[in-house]
Amino acid sequence: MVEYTDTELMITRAARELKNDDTVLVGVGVPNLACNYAKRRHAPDLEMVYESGTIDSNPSKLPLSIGDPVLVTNAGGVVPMLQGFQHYLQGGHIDAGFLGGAQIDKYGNINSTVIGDYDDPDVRLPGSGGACDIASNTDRTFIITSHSERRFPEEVDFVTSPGYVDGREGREELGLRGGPEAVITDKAVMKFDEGGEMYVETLHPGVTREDVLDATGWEISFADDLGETPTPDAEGIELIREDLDPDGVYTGTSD
Amino acid sequence: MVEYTDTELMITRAARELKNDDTVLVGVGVPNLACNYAKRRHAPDLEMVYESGTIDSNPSKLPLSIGDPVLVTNAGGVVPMLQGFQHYLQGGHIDAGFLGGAQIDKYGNINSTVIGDYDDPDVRLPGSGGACDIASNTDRTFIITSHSERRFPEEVDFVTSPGYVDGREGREELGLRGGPEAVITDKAVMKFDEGGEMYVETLHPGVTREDVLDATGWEISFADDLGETPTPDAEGIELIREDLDPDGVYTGTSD
Amino acid sequence: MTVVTDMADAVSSALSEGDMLYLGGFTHLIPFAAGHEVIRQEYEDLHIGRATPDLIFDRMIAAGCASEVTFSYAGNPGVGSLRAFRRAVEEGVPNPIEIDEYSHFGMISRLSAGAQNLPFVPLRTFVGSDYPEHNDHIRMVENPYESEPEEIPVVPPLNPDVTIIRAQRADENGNAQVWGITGDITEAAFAADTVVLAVEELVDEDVIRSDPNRTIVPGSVVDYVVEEPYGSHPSYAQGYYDRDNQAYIEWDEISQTQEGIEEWLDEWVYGVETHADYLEKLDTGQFIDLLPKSNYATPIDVGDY
Amino acid sequence: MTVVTDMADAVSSALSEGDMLYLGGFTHLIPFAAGHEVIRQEYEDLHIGRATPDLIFDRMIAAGCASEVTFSYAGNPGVGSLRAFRRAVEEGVPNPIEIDEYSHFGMISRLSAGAQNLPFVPLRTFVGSDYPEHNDHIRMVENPYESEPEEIPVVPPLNPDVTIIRAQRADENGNAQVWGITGDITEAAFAADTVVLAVEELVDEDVIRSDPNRTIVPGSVVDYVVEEPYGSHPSYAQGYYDRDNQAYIEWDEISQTQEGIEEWLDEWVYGVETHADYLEKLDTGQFIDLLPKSNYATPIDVGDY
Repeated sequence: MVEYTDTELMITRAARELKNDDTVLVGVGVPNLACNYAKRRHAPDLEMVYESGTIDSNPSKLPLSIGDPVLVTNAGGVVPMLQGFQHYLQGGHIDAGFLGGAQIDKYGNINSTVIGDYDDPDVRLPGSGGACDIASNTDRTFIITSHSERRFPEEVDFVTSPGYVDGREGREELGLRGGPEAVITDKAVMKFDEGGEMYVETLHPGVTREDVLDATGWEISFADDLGETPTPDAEGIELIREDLDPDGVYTGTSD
Repeated sequence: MVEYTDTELMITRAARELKNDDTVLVGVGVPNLACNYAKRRHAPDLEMVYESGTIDSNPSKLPLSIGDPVLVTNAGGVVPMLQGFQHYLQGGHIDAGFLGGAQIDKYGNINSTVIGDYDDPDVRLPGSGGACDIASNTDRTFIITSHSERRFPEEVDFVTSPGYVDGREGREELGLRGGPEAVITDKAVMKFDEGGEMYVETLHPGVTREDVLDATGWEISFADDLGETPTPDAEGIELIREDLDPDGVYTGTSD
Repeated sequence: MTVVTDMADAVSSALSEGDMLYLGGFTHLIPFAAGHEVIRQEYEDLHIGRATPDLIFDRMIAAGCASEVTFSYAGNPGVGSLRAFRRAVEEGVPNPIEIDEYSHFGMISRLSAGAQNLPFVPLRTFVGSDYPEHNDHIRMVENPYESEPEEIPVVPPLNPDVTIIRAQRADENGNAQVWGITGDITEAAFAADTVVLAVEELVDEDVIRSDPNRTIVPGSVVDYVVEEPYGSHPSYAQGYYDRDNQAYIEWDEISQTQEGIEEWLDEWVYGVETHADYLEKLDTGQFIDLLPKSNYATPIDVGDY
Repeated sequence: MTVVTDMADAVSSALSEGDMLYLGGFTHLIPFAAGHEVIRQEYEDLHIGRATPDLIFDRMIAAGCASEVTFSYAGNPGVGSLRAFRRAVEEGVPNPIEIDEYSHFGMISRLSAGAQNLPFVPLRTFVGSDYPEHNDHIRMVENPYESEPEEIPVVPPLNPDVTIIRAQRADENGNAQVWGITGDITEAAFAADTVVLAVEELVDEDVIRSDPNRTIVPGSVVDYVVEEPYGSHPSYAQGYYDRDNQAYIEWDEISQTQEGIEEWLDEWVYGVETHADYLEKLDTGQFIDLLPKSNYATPIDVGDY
């Protein structure tokens, strides 16, 4: 039995969602690790695009931000910001994208703008960045986050990035491309049903239904064939610890 | 008395319209000669932009087309076609532009599209290229052409490039920038009055009012202080013949 | 996936009868060899598009490849008329063609709308001209702000079935680098379903990755890559060879009649199997005359991070 | 006419109280030295804009320079919150600020509309989000074609009174060349009334003209040129120096309180006269650590025509 942290499990599980011929819009932190992990393991041709306009980046070390110079050196291309959003994202060339947020609701709508009232906020968050744009124009989006009731309210305070809005039909009627594909937390992996509502597909080893229900702001349902999330292998753990994040910047703690 | 051809007179007269701090959108042929002439004589800082996207070109020899490699080598910049039109032209950074055409009417509207009916043409011309865009977005446009009744009808068969449309007010109401500033032919120099109608400002040496009236499709009026067009000096002729167009590609014949 | 192949295979694999075919490259890197290959494969019902049709469309039209032409300037640049284009429009010779025309700005805006998946893009041109009257693609949209103008022209996307572009160099994945006039190449590639890229030189991936800002088309939108030196002749490739102006001037003579063009095509297109054979027929002296002296860009340091 | 000067003169000449000031550079070439100069000159009522406010806006806000902020991502990249920005929005400390926010795509689209003199540009974002409800600048326009969607969001132009940008190199006329992430620099420059350009190196005009495709801002839109090496520290200049990540992490600590920031400003901004003095205060070791190994781009031949 290989030992792993929650974050390492989230990285390896998220990496499985990426296919060899995907073009992925990478975020920093855990998504970045997941993408680089996938590229080293099963998806060598994975094309990593960053919202700063670097195309097919091959970072020699872990970038701290989405605009680090290491994403430029040895990249396939670099385009102006406008072209990145217009041609790559809006043009439909991004297969997969990662999103984070302070709140996610049951339709996968994400809030990274504000806790409380927009005009008189309790907590002012950074805002969209490219998130709203990615959520609106990517075939498959993935959310990686820790799992708590605060993070999974029934309704978010502000929709920064639309998920299925009020259901798959709602999203489709609005003319938005794709939609959320999976939510990967430190407790479980969630997918979205035909109506666009989140359900639990697998539980991580040692996590119970009750743990998830307690940490979710609505009565989330579970797959009929509820399974267990596959865990990292020894080779994967070594790759993360020795190579991708040797300083433990992102994997040093489990949140 | 220096001898000169009609074309040489047109080049030197057109060059006078260009100021040292102008950014000019250059056409090929005679306009190109006029711009290069101005740059060598009185406007060393003249910035020459070509619709192919070359910015501040410094051609070492006469380009045959608006997209020759000589316009790139030693240029200040080269931008994609879209950016040239969006940022430079539509963005309002072009002070002066040159236009040609098969027909020009009394409001300076130009036809370079078709003689006869659009759907069943007598003569199909090349079309707009950048002409309609230049005519719509430049502070001052100049027309250089030979002078004949066929070229100066009261109404053009097709408006490719709007001049004052049906008068200065008409143009302004349409929200078009600037407008035609001068028409320079092998007989005279025409400007536009307060209403936006063309009138003769100067006659070339040896040309009479009747010559111009005979070669114009409407009763064109003449300036109260109708003058004579200034002619090239010896230095100017030498510059054209020795340096700018040594093979006489454009200046070899007078039309 | 990007496939490295030859032009005959790229054209026959990518292009179907009835397709809209766009040839990119504004006055630079015009895909002449590709156009000749389309003629050789005897397509008869293509909707062909280029901002500047140039000699290559004159040849394709005279060869009977085209039923419709989308364009913005149909002239022989610096020389005069495109005579075959005119004969087709004026007299229906060798067959009638429909035309769909714009200003240059209108044309590149259509490609841009296509490249970025927008239903339309606004632009300040066409107002006061006769274009909107003759082209239903040009429409007006109201400005929802309290600013001028109250309404503005828009054009819809142009999405070619196939775009053929050229570049100075690319790697085997189709990451393409161009210097000099870049024109409409990026938009034409992103707007198309299928992209054929022909290059002067196929280079190692390291060459491309040493200067990522130079990449104007990413391999992820390229389907076929063809290495074809001098494939733009008589157009040019900045730093590789000059425009063959003599060929443009001679075309004015050759194209005086449909028969004249047919004879030329028999010798230079139908009479050769590949672009390499076409080059064989040129005089060595032409290659030498067209070669520019070298003039390197000042290097930049991207840094090893 | 472009004037070569120092940053103190450029800022005081270009910027008036009440102006909209945009600092260009998306995560790269952030104009830190310019922002510090704005603080030193004690502006109090600026509308400041950046896609990524970054540490420089946190400092300007804490210094009381700003009454309004237009932005799309207000975070300490890779670290966390912008604490001074949050204090201003949440508590009105040191003064309340208005905010005008977009997604990145919305932000760059506003600059693009400004750069190209359009009343609006359409884009496929904001639908299904709560932005339109809180930002009256985001409106809808009907699609005049028989295509999807029936209506589409648009944003209006953003035209800063003053834009400050940085580049790796420029000539004395202000022709600026950038490699690595070019971001919003071109649009921010074209959209503005007045442009201040700061560069790592002022170079001979021949250097620029040897590689015209590399020019992303032409001198004709630049009003002031300032040579200011390391002027982006703690941000970076590709090929010149790396991002000083330690400084970003330390800011998280320094900015815990308004007082903490004020102390920092006293030492590093008010306490020095110029950016050169600021650099003097850094450890030599930092410069060495941030220096990348060289890694030159493969040369290109533009050709001598």
